[in-house]
Amino acid sequence: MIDTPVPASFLLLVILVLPFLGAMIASGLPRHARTSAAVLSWIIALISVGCLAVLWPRFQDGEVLKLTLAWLPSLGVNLTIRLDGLSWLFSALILGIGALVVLYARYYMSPKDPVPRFFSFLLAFMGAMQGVVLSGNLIQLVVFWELTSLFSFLLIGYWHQNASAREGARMALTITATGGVALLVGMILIGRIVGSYELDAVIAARDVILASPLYPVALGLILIGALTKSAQFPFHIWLPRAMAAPTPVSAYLHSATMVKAGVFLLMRFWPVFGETEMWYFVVGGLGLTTLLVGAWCAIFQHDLKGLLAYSTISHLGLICLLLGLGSDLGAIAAIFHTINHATFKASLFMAAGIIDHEAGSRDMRKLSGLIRFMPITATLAMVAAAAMAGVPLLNGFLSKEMFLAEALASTQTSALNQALPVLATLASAFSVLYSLRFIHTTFFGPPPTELDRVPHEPPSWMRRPVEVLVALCLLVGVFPAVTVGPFLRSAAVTMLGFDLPYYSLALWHGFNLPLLLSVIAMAGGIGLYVVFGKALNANPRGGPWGMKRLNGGYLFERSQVILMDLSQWIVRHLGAQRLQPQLRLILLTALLSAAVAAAGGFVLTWPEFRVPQPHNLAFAALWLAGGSCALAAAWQAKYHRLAAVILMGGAGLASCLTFVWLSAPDLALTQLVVEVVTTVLLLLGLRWLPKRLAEIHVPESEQRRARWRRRLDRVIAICAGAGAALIAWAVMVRPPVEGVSRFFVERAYEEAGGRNVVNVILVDFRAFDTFGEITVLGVVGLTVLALLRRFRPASDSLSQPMQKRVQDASDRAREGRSEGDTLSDTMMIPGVVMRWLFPFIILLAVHLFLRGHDLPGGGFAAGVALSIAFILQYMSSGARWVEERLEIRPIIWIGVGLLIAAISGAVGWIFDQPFLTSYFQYADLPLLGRVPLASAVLFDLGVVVLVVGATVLILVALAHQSLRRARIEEAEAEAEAEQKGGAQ
Amino acid sequence: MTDWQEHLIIGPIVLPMVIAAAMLLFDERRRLLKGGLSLFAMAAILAMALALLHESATGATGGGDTARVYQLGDWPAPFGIVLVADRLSTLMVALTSVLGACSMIFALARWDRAGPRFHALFLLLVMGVNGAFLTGDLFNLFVFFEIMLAASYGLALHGSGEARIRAGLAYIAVNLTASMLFLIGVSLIYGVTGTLNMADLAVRIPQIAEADRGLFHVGAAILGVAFLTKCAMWPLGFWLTTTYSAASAPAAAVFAILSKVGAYVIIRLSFLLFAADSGASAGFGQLWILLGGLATIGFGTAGIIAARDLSIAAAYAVIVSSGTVLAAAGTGNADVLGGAVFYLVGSTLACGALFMLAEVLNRGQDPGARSGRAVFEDEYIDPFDDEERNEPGLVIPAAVAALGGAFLISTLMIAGLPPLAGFIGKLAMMDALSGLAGWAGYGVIAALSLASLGALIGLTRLGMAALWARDDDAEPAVVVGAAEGVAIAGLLAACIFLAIFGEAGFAYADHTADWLVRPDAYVRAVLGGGS
Amino acid sequence: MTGFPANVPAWAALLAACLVLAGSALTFLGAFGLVRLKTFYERVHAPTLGATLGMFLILGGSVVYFTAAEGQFMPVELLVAVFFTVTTPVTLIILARAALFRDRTDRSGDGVRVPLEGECAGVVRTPPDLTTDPRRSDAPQDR
Amino acid sequence: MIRAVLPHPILSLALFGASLLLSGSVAAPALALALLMALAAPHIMRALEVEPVRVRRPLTLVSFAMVVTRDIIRSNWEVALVILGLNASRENRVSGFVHIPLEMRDRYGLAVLAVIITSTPGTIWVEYEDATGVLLLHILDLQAGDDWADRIKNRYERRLMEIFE
Amino acid sequence: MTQIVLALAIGVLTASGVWLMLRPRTFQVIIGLSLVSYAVNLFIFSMGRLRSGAAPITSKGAEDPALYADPTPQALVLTAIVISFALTALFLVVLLASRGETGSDHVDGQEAPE
Amino acid sequence: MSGAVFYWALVVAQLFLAGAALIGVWRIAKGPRAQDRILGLDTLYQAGMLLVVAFGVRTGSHLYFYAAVIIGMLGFTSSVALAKFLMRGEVIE
Ligand code: NA
Ligand code: NA
Repeated sequence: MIDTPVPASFLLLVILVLPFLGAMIASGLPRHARTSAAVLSWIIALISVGCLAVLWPRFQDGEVLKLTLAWLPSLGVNLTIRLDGLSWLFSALILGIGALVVLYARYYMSPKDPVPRFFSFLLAFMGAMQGVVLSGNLIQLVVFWELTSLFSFLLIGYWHQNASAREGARMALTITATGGVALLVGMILIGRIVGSYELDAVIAARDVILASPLYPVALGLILIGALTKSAQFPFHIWLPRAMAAPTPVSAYLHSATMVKAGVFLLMRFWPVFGETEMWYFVVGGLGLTTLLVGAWCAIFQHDLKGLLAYSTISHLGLICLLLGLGSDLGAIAAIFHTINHATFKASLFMAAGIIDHEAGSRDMRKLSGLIRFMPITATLAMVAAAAMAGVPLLNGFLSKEMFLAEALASTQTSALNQALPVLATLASAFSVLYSLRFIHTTFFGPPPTELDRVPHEPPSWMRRPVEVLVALCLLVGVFPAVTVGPFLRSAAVTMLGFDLPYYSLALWHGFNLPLLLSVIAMAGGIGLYVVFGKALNANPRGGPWGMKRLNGGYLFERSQVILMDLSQWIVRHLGAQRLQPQLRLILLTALLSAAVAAAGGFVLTWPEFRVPQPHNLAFAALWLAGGSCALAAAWQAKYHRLAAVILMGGAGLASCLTFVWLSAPDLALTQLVVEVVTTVLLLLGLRWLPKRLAEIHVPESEQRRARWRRRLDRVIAICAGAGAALIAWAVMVRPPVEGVSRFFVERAYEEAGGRNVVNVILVDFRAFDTFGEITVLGVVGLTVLALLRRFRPASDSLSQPMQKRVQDASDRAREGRSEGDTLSDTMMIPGVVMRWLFPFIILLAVHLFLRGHDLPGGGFAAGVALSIAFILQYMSSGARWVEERLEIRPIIWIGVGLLIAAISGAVGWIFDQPFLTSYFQYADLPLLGRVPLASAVLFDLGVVVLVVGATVLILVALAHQSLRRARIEEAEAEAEAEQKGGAQ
Repeated sequence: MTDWQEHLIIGPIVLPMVIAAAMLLFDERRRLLKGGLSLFAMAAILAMALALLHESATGATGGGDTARVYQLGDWPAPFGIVLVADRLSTLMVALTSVLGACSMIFALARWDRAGPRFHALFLLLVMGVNGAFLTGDLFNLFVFFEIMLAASYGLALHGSGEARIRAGLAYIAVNLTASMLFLIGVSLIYGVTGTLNMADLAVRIPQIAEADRGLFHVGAAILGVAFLTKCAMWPLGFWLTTTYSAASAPAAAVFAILSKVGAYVIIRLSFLLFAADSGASAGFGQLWILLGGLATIGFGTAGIIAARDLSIAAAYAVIVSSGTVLAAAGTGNADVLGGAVFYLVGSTLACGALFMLAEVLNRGQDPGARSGRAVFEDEYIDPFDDEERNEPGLVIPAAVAALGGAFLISTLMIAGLPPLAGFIGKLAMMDALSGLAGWAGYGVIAALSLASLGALIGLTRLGMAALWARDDDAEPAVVVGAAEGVAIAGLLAACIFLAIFGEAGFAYADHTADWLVRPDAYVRAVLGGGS
Repeated sequence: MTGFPANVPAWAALLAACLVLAGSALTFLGAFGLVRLKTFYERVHAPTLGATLGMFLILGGSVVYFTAAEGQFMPVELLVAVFFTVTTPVTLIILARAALFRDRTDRSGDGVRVPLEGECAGVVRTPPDLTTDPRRSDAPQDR
Repeated sequence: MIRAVLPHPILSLALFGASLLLSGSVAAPALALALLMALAAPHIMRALEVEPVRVRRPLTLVSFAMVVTRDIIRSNWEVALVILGLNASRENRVSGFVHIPLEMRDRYGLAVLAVIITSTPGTIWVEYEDATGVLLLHILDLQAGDDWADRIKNRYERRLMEIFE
Repeated sequence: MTQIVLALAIGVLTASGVWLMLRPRTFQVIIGLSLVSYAVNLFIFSMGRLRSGAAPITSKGAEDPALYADPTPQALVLTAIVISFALTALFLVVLLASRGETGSDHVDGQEAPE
Repeated sequence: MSGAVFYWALVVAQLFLAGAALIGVWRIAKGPRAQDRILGLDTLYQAGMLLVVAFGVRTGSHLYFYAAVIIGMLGFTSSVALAKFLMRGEVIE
């Protein structure tokens, strides 16, 4: 191995990158630019071939060219373009056949198709293939490997308006991508064993790999990758379905290139695994099975492309079998057959495509006697088919001879080996049979009757690629050593090293056993066709005899359906759509995880018993009341919503008093005002909830289930309660820990200028929490507003409340009263009181706010108190009345509040201090004396403003719904009246 | 280091808040102004985030071996609240800004008109997310979680409609429950340790009296359940699918980051608090996170396969992504974590893009939706009821092809298939996992592989249904607004960028993981008194 | 915690304690009326004991105690007294009116014959035997 | 002029006192705040279009307050007895509604009356019709011979009318 | 004694609240959430241990932390109160909207299927 | 001695007030009609406020007094809202 000189690196880069570049350019071409896309692709393929040819002289001596571009060096993953004999050969196949396919496709594709896209995909695929064979890094190989799957998916699905194309594409992608993922894991394991993903290192580390316990797994995964790609049994099923692709794609991907990627991979790893037992049994065994199954199935196809597809499967099986044998000569034969298969199969596909194109059908039952209409094509096809059948003077014959020789050579060890010659001959006979059938039914016999048009020869340029390929078949078949010898040798050297075993590339090896088997196979094939030909052509049910159950498409669909059903089952039964089970699960998980955590070291410390102090009895009595409220609320909430609201308020009051009792005056104040607002809020909401209707009918079975659920919920509730109580108790009876609070208490007055430590924490030490908290409030205000703008009440809450309607009606009915009098009479006295309270509540709020820093109070309590003052006005006088007099724009309040808080926080920046740094000072003011001035108070002011805005917004927005309803009703009534008026 | 750089860290939190607050002073008619302000805000946040990211990758904080600490109110940790910009948090902030900026651009095409105060809610959501990533204080984390959730409630319900409200109700109920658990957990931890600062906690945990450790663990477990609910671990995360798939596209897209906040906290806390040297608490809960992560991957994958709709599949993709990160974190291995961090970034962007694509494609399937009005037929009031507006500029030519490409990229990202960033992340994780002893490594590898396949199968099916014609020659008709195209392209460009500069990105992620498993440096940075 | 600080004179402390105790007892008695009295219209009178004299006594105790303790007459309790006195009737007035309305629309109501709208018949008496039917559960229009 | 600065002088006075009480101090800052509030807060009442209270006979107010206090204390005693079942008419105690036509129309006067009646144990203001001026009371213990209309009108309404009208 | 009473209070509030949260009617859920948030507030508060008559309001020169109840949990509770109030309001509005849109006050917007 | 009398008097007073609160709760839970429940709540608030005052006297601290002020001034809001809801079916019209 030598460092690659610059020009060579450049060429390497070109052959990898150019196709992708072309793909990008092609994708940008206009939809109907058929010719320019083809020319572009053609140029790209030719340039690449040229580069490859320039590099050829270097590989005669087994040289390896490498160009490493760093991609993910820390993962050991690089872009290593590595060109050796084997990859040169494959690359040549890819580019060469690619060039021919491009030419062919130019004529094959309809002008109606978006052809540039086709060429774009084709070029991208070509690049991906190049990437696979040029990979010097295992992960890089996987990357391009998956890209080939991807682009083949796009190519198969090119005519996505056909269901078969869609399904074929999906199947191919599913199977080959699955293989790709397996391959990735396999490569990662190899990389783990070897310590490197570089191909050279891996091949050099053969012994290390084989000694590793991971090796069977790694090999298995890699083989899954290889075997899926090269359509080996039982993964072969995707290939026939992929025939829905345009024929150039089939010719290219499904005969010459993509399926050969699997073969290539096997060859790549052959030096490492080639002689292991597992390799032998898996690759050899599956290869043999595929060889036979593919051939057997091919016999029964009526679709030309189907026949070719199964034949391809069979030939790939043959190549795998050769590789699986583990012998050097087998490997050489495999390489040789790879080349040969590519040439004859590509030409056959193209021929089939021509027939399809010009005769309008690929169904062998409809086709007949085409030799009269397209003699040149027929000739070409016949030659290629003969090569496929292994007729002498054609390339297929040579590699088949090598195969038969290998089959005979390894008959010593196992039963498989002993059966090998027989099975090999049988498979050869089958291949003769289907080749013969292909030719005979298509080109011979009476002229076709069931075709829509008269077949004719294609445009000559469309035939050109076929001609080239068929010529190659002939040339190789006649002059193997001259034409293919050097390439084969350099590839074999890559796999086997320089001490190659003797092999002869000659047309004639004398009379020997392989030749005899060959003759038997030939005779057998012809004989079988003579005997069964009619039955095969007629076979009304289609499909291979005895393999009905192995219908690939059916199996795949089944597997997809099963996968779908399984997934749906999982989603349905291991998931939950409804809220209650979700909450149940969360609570259960929390309980269980807490229990598990506790089990690992939860120590209950029992405090020493102390006689309860008498005054605590009152506390106990208080909670007797509070607890009863909670339980009663739980009891009543379903049918007596109002009672539940009241009871909830009771429990809240008990919490407030607890805060008083246990040294938390700020909490008591805040909770109290919040309690009030919450009650009003819930009542505003209650307006829009239905009166409890008659019992919802619940069937018996559901009732039983519901009973069980209730039981479970009761258990969860009790466990949650018990757990919370236990934990709280366990902490409360422990001595306090020395935490951060000491700092707060010690510094509150000296450094933050406030005596109320809780408030100082809120507006200074941890002001950022408060900053966030008011934002939450603001956000909720906005959300509520947004929701209520679109609020659509339920139909049964649409109308005015019963009370209103009855009272208004009675007002209307009674002499001397007008609508609304009941309301105004009722609210007259309360209104006076509530209005006069307004300034006093403002006063209270101002005090709460100002004293907050030193005494219980603070911005939040002040803000809520202030909003209660507004709410009282709304309650006593109605929304319209208030809003005619006070301009309340809560959203602005929210914005201003947030801005004040932010600005007070940003003051710190001026002094290059962090956000929310506060300043305080005792200022001597005239008349007032020493007054503490803390900038945190400004922050608290922001809190007040925001809280007022958000609270009022939430409550008023809800309250306005009634007004809006009333307005809508008025409008509707008006419209109705108008309509009536119009009608009369 | 200049002065303004000192304060840079607070920018991603305060700036969106201030601009959102300023927006409230203008009414909804000042649409252009608000759109412009939003764009400006997102651009500025992005710039700040990138500056922070650059700094933690290279610059002033010593090549990322320490963190920038910002003591709010100038009170020292652990007493005051600190913001900590370390490798992980800055990365997450940068991710948020990219995703947020693209979602905002997407919304500008039309969604910002589907309900009031969209821009303010959106910016406040960004504020909450950034705060949650940057804070170094457990209770402050709660506060930012709440900001984020409160805004997300608003955005989830943005545009109204029955499906959204139904899903929103469950979403709120579940998250309120989780928030209660959060509070219980945090306060219990405070009750046992006396501190709320994360770094200080890390110092105190080894010293917890053995008699108290059980209580501490109970607190940690409850807290963990809260976070795991928010990052949608199975069986706690069923809310996610309904909510995200029902949400309007830009909201859902930006929500892709929300569940990651939970995952972020799990990573942050489990590596900070339960590191190897945290005494009897070392490795606490790790096994459960691992198992939960695996279950989540499995469930999410099944969900993608079973999904009937692209946006549902995208939601399940978010779940899979969460599960993957959790499982990786559950292994406790730095290399796996490095891969997971990289994966997290890519998959979040891709999920965001998928939500946008889902909306565009669903719209395309509905012939009546071309004008963009039929989407809201069920509305009480047409959200776009104001003056007729012209689609801004051009309709992208060959929209279907472009969307197909975009869809392909998203699929590859989410499935973690080559050659994009999703693959790099998975590769890095698998590479590291293959070196782990025990079943965990192979278990996670298997799960990741199956998840890839499941995502591929599921998304391919849905993508084919949406993008490939059905039995007639007509291509499916899709209209993409310019802003929408730009947004999707932006996200996907970021994905491609991540793949091309994978090494730099991965190196960053890997160093981040190394930094995370050495919590002493973090502790020193925070308690040692700033940078 | 079982006494009062030394700076408070004993007489003040004891006076305060007595006032508070008396007020509490009266308040309890008022609440007890909720148990003893049979109809809503009777019960609605009961809490006024606590709202008036009970409250005055307790607040008075507080004034006495804190004036003695702080050496300064600053009866902030006065504020509570005033506001509570003013606000309690507001609730009761609306509540009684609401009850009246409900009993008018749903005659079976509380078993009390309530004067109808516009009916101005001087005195409407409710003899004690016409009290609540204990079997009657919550009215249907309760939410 | 005074109107403009002090639209509600009584309110201002009350606010001043209340503010001092809330401050718990008569130091300069507390006085300043009280003054500020007393001057500023009443303006909101202007916005609410509230008529100022005018008390014509402050002395009557004082005597009236004493009457009310006495009534309340007495009623407390009576109602306590009723609750304990110790009242004179315990066997055939009758409660019921009483209609009383009122002449007073002043809002503030009526409000004070309502508060007094309701605060007095044993009586409650139930319904008042502004159009007719008829008040409906509920009385806990309707003893024979008691003329409630007379009691309300003479003891309270008359004096209130003197004060407010 | 105080500890036991408060622990039981927390337990009863939690149990009642949790029970209601698991009920199918939206209104039950909102009451349940409120009860649980009371419980949580008390729980947070209790984490600072219990002190009576020791409000953390310092007077000059007496800044010994041992004299005062732990102020930190109190500050946390204040924040929690505000946030839970806000979210209760939000939940209420959403449940109203849900009832309006779906016509049902079931938490799932429709009765359980059979 | 006088200390003990003071203490016990206030303990008993608090028990009275707690008892009043308990009765209020009983009335809330029992009903039978909504107006009774609201009355119960009113009683409960009243007892709560007085309990705060009594607690202040017992502990000699005026710090909690604002709680009483707030109940006194604002506590009626919720019961007024409830009562208005009964009367009109709507709190704010
Ligand atoms: Na969606
Ligand atoms: Na009364």
